[in-house]
Amino acid sequence: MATDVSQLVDSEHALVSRRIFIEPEIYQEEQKKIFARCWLFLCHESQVPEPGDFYTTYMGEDPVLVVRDDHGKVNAFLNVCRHRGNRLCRADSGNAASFTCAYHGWTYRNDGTLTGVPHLKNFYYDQLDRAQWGLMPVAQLDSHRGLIFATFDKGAPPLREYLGQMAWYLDVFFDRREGGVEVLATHKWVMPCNWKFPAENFGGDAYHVQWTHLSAITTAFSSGVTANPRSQGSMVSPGNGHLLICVGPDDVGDPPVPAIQAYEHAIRDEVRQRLGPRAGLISPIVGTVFPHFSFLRSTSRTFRVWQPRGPDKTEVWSWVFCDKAAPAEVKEQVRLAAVRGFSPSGTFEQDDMDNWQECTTTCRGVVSRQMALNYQMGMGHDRYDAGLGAWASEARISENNHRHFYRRWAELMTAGSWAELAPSRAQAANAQAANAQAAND
Amino acid sequence: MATDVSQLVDSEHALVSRRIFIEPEIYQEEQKKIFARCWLFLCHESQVPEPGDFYTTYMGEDPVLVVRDDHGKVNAFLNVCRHRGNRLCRADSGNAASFTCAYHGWTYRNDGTLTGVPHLKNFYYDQLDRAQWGLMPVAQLDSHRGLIFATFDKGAPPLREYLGQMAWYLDVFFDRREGGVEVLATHKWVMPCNWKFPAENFGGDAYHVQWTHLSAITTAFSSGVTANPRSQGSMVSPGNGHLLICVGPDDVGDPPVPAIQAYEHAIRDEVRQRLGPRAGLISPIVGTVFPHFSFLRSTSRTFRVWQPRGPDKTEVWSWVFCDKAAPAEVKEQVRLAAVRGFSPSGTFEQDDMDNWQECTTTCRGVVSRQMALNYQMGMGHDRYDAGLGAWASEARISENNHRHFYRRWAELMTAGSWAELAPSRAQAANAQAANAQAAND
Amino acid sequence: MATDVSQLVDSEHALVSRRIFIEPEIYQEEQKKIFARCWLFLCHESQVPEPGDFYTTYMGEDPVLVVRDDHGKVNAFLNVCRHRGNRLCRADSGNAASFTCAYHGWTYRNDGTLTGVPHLKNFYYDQLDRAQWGLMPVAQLDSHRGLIFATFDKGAPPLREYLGQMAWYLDVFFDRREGGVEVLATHKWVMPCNWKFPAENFGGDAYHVQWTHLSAITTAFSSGVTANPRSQGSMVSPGNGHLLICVGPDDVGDPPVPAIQAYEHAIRDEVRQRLGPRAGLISPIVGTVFPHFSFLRSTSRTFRVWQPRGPDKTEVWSWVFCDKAAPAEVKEQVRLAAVRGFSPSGTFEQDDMDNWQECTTTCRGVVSRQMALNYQMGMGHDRYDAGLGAWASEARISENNHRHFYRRWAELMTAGSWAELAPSRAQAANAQAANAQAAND
Amino acid sequence: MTEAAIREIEQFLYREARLLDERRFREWLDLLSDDLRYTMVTRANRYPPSSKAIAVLDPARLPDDETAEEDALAVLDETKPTLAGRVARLETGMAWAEDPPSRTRHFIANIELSPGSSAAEVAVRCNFIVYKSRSETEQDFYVGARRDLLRRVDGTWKIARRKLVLDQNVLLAKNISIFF
Amino acid sequence: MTEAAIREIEQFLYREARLLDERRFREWLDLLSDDLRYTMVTRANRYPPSSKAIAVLDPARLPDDETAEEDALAVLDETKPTLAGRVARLETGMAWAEDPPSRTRHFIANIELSPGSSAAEVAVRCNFIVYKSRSETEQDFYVGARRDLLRRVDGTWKIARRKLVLDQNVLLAKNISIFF
Amino acid sequence: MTEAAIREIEQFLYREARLLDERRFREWLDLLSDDLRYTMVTRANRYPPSSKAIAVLDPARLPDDETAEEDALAVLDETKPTLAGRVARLETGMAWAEDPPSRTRHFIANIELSPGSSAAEVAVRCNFIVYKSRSETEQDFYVGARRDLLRRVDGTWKIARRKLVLDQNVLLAKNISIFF
Ligand code: FES
Ligand code: FES
Ligand code: FES
Ligand SMILES: [Fe+3]
Ligand SMILES: [Fe+3]
Ligand SMILES: [Fe+3]
Repeated sequence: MATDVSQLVDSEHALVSRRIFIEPEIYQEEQKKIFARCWLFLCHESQVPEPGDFYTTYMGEDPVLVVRDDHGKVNAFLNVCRHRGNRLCRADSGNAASFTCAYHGWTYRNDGTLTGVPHLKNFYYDQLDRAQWGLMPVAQLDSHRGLIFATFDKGAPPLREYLGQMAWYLDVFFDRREGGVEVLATHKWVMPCNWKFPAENFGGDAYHVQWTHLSAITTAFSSGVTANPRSQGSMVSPGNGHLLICVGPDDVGDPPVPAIQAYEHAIRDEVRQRLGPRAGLISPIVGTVFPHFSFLRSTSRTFRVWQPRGPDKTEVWSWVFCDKAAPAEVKEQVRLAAVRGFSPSGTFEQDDMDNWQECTTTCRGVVSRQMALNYQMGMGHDRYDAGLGAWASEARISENNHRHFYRRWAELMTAGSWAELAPSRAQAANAQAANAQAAND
Repeated sequence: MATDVSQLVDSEHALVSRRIFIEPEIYQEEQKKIFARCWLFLCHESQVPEPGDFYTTYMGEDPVLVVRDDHGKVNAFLNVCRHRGNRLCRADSGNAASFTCAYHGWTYRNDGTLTGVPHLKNFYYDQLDRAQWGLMPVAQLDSHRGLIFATFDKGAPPLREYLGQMAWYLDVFFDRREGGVEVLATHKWVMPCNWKFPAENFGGDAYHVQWTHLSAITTAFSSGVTANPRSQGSMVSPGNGHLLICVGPDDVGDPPVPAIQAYEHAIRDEVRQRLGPRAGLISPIVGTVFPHFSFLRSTSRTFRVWQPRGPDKTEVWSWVFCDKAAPAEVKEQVRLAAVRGFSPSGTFEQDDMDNWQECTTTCRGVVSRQMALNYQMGMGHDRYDAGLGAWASEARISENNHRHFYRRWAELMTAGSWAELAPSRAQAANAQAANAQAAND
Repeated sequence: MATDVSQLVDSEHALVSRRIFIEPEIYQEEQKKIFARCWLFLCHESQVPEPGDFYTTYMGEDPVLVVRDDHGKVNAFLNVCRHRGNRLCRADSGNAASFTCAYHGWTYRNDGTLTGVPHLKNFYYDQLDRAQWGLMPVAQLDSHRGLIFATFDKGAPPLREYLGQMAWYLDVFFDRREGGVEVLATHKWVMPCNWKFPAENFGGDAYHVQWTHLSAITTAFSSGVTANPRSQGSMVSPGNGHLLICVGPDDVGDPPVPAIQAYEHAIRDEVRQRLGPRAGLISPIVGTVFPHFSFLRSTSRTFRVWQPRGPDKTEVWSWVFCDKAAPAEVKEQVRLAAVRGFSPSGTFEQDDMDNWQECTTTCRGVVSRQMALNYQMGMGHDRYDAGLGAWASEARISENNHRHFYRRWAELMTAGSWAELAPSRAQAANAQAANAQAAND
Repeated sequence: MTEAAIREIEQFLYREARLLDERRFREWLDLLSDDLRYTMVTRANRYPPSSKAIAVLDPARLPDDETAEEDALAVLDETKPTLAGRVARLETGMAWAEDPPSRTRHFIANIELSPGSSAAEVAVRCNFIVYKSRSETEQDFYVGARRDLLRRVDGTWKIARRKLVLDQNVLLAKNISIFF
Repeated sequence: MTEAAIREIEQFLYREARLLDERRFREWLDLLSDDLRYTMVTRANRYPPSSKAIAVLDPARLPDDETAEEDALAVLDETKPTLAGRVARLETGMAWAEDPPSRTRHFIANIELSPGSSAAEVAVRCNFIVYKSRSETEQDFYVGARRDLLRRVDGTWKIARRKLVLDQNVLLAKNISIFF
Repeated sequence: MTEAAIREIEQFLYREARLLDERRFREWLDLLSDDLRYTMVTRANRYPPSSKAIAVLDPARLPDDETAEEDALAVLDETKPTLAGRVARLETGMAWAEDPPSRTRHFIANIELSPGSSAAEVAVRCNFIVYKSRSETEQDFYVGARRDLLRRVDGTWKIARRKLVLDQNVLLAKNISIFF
């Protein structure tokens, strides 16, 4: 690619070129440098609980088959037959001992092994080494609190290292009660926008709530916690591009549904206990694991992947989740709050989508495209907070998370490999230590 | 861009490469070298007559908001919020004191000033200089006879210089009576063709009328003046790529509607008087201001912009106009003549669109694309006419205007800036003087 | 093009990069190096039997008009007006003495001569040399057994040399009885796949029949000869990228319709006699003339062109054919067998299309795209067979034809001209002689 | 309105639609009353008065409603004679946008009747989808609502007023070369 | 035809359409008469005789009309047994173009009746839109007209002839794996 | 059901559709019964039990049928109060996805009636196409089937249950900001 990506993100002035939201060459480069490299969310373990259970999804634009084998191990493979590249499995989910390709009938066991090749003996003369032609597995697969992630890059750091301090913040959403969470519903739809707009929005845009969503707040679809001037909180970046919007530990961001609020009240102490002292400092309510896995706890409870489909097209794959230990009535209310708040018909979500679309389409103009976007809110007013294990804004609303996101994006887009990134991660660690030191002083 | 544009227009042989009508790289280059540089038509003053009146349109693919401020001054801005690039105003037109962005609520006054930034104090720490983040204005804006034009290029010559001799020709359409014209109706639609085909057609293609439009002429939808072998006229190029189809001063090109023809007869002397002696030499009936603003007086009365939307897609934004001083009945007949003649349902226009589409789609073939188009009609048979202030064809039908159009196109596509173009404009002036001299001899 | 095509086809290991099925740059290069160069099928002589008969089709993405002139000679031209590039003829077929362009009325005789230019005298000053501006003919046109082919490349070898040993194999389909064949029906539709998947499939993929089409075979829509373990045959490559699937001379691959099978039985000896001794060795049932003309004799009788329309889009233009000498009842049954087996609704064809689509779309992923496709079946188990005049697989099912196809594809994509290809053709001839020698030893 | 009336009008409108799809334009013209007005309008994007996207400066500048500006958005505004002229044009063999002809299919749905201003008249609302296919691969859907005024003349229905609302702002089809 | 007849046929056709959308193909086959012929044709682009785009050389070479060449453009030409074969194929679990199955929705509109050749028969015209959705994001609209001959047999209607005209030249869907 | 019943229901549904297209949302709310449940589901891609594409490992893991998982695929699951809340939200002037408003057109087709569980109720099936146009060039088609339960209350019909099946897997529209 001729484009010099390093010029597109001006961290010093918190300006980002609009070219990265529209130009096809940059999008293609993102596929290689971001999506073929980072740990990407696949699905939740509750979606493939039993041997043989499978779930099909995407990593970037690559189709992926997640399947639990006969021995209970979850694997993920390119959902592509090794012979002539046909899509192997065409169902959203199901249960299978094996998958047979519709074209020539090659059969793969649910652990990826190529078990059946018609006429292997008489037409292949037994010269095809089946061991070499099993399904192509992802390079690494791991899970955290039931969230299954994978990466195509053998050189990527382990998942725990990739998540770093983000791990605890995920626990707040996905492991606050024994048993973790389960998936209640699935929503998939197409948005005509660049994937980074929703990713940055969920990661740090508490600012838009007071205006974009004012109609939903005033008509009681949400408690609108971040729009409440009395609320506390901070924009929190635990590193590696991961982001969180947090409110104060005593702010209430739950959906305005009596059954849910009663439930939250009832489990409050148990949860605080389980999450440890940090839960007394901060309450994360929305966030993004870099690059495109976002999750939400206030108003509605969903996690989602912003599947990239071109510079100006994104598929949302969104799942509603709830504590497994919650009573059935609470689960139903959580499902309904999501359908009504954050889904294609969501009274919150629909207005977001309109904005993200227009942020994207206006980039088509060659003059508009030269206009840098402004990410300056709260510059110089964030610091590393050892208690939070993260950089955090002084104010409860800021764009410091956005700045972390695009800095990380630029690092990945310019680095030739994870090894090249390592020094910058080391630097980050040093900076972190230095800041931590300062914070302790 | 690797493409050497200078090879694509062969002025000597009047051949033009078909690549310029289909290749995406050339289209993108046009956006920068033509549309981000030239004076482009925005709207007519009668469309924003009062303070607060606004009109949204495009310059190339850039969305633009034209708005008259509280003090009555018309300004034009990128219709893009400076914060995260959201489209600011989503209505076609209306009246506003201020515009508030739907995303985070930044508010801009109708003079472009950023007046409202929620939480400027507590979250921006008053460190955002609002004066730096007002709406991005066009580089220059000016109007001629109520026609509002703008350019994104500070280096562009002033509008009057850009129009040059074209100014008088515009007067014939838009200022022939006291009060000028007003807009009666608006038509917008999508054509699957390259924008240059309609631009060249309105600028100089009198030749197609006798065949493309024969069906409409024989069924009395038009007087078909240019198809009338007894008519006079000339293809006229006043310079800078501007073009006009003209008939003789006594040829009648008005719509075949009694009320209109009676009106024209009644105002004839008044108009001649106002337009001066040149009106006794020539009668312009259709034309194009380079690059993509066209207007029409015969058969129907419309002016329009060929909004580029990709190499093979154009949006027509067409407006019906009439002398402001005309009686209501005439205005209504003028409106009807346009709906019936030049609109998406126009008995003339629909056949044009079919041809331009097929001129474009056949460029997809790699062999067809190598075939140069023929613009040779009347080569060597045009000259500079001092009385007309323009190059003019000897015959009433010729392709000399097309040749001026593509020569100008090639100049702009190869020049690095307006300053670089200056010499060639100077040369043109010299040539003009020389020709004028010759014409006077 | 920056892409080094020579790296994409690894003949030694029979691996093909998936990039050639999805990347736009490679597709554009194919248009120039394959489609603007090779002999391409236009139509069958029975489709333009009389003077004036015309048929419109495409060579690659170039629109082409095939027309028999007043003297009975078939010509082919770009279906593009030489003036401004309008599509000249917009009907699928018909009969015409001349064609008039809808834009300005230039008229071309059915031999391509530009006969009418309105106002040639008064506006062109008789300076347009009509002889230079007739329709642009193809570089070469020739026919074999009623099949009309053309090439845009003057440097291409003559059709007979291009077909080489393929000529006899075409005879088996199109000239097995006196009078040859005639076209009974036409089917056109859009497939969301790369054109090479159907081309390779018809050329050599006997392997898929036993699985892709098992549903149609078990429900009696076909005799499924290639899926029959008792059948004989071989994958046969007569050179230059042409390919055939053949069964044994006594295998029956006809549609399972009594009237057709009775007819086949009745003409069997006559056909053997006419086709000569090779018909006693082998029975070709499906094939592809490089690059994209395929034909089928078993199950249904159709020939078709895989019209390229982008890397992931192909139009199928398919025609049903039958021996001209066959009785009407047989013709009707042949037509019905094609509608029911190989057409957009074909019980065979619909499953193929689904597979080719998914083979193509999975290439979108940047990781999947790096995965080479496997064409290794029967490597080292094919040889030149002098009796067949072709390379042939030992086994009745193999992927040796695919390997020949992509080797040829790579040769053409890397060669600068046909002259550059000549040595490789010479080498092929030498190899052929050597192999023939070996075969005779 | 009675069942029978709805059914009668419905069948009249279906037959009318079929005449158009079968390109029997002269027979179609016979169904139009001599004083017909036949219009089609597109639709504007305007902020409603309630919108907080803008602060209105001069409320007097707000249009009363969308229909107040209908003439300014009409893409068809015809009489029986001008429609007859369009049919005549199609018959010349030189109406290139329809040569070869396009293929249309008219869908008339959600038919509702209300009384007209006289006993001989009936007002009919319906929704329409008109599919147009042309050349090799072009297709368009024209979608909207229609209000007709039908009048009984000499025992048969005639169309006295037809107003079509096309539910688009920028018309997505390249032209309107057909009838509705 | 009477009101009641139209309503009866309409309800029959709606139910039939629903059987297809619910993939109750065996029940659908029961609605077909044993002598059914069931065809679908696409449409050619031809210059009409009036066209000035060409000068015809040999008028004898002009097709009488588009329908004269129907067989040459048929994309479906079925009998009850071949339709039953298609259903059987779908039931094998190996009809890949329908595995997982597509989602269809049949719209039957503009129904008009005319008498058949016997008292037991009725000819029915309608227009159709069939929407097909498949896999994650594929969708197609099949649009056209249909002429049915219905026959009353033992007190129930059977479909004796169905002729579908699909208003496209190049079929824009990748296949026809469904019923109409 | 009788002719008259079908016609009555049909006209009720057409009028209801028109209220939506005319954005008369408050009048529309009046047509809903207080105990309304109103849902829309999308559709899953699943291998049927007959499929040979996979060998099932654990048959107990097969869903009974697609509808068994309806809640998990609902994109609308409303009551009268939540619908009223949505209408109130649209009235705030800050519902950006509908400001300026979109243009809708509802097509109600293939209406079939069956008795409800009481004499005052009737179950109604229909197919729908809802066309949505917005801003300059956006358009979407929402296509599917609908099952309503209508109840006669004080001489007028009220909608007591509405279940919409949208025939898509990945919803191709960017949102559902309208009513069905
Ligand atoms: S492509 Fe899968 S078996 Fe051949
Ligand atoms: S994008 Fe306009 S206020 Fe943020
Ligand atoms: S383009 Fe054909 S005559 Fe001008
Ligand atoms: Fe939001
Ligand atoms: Fe014209
Ligand atoms: Fe096949």
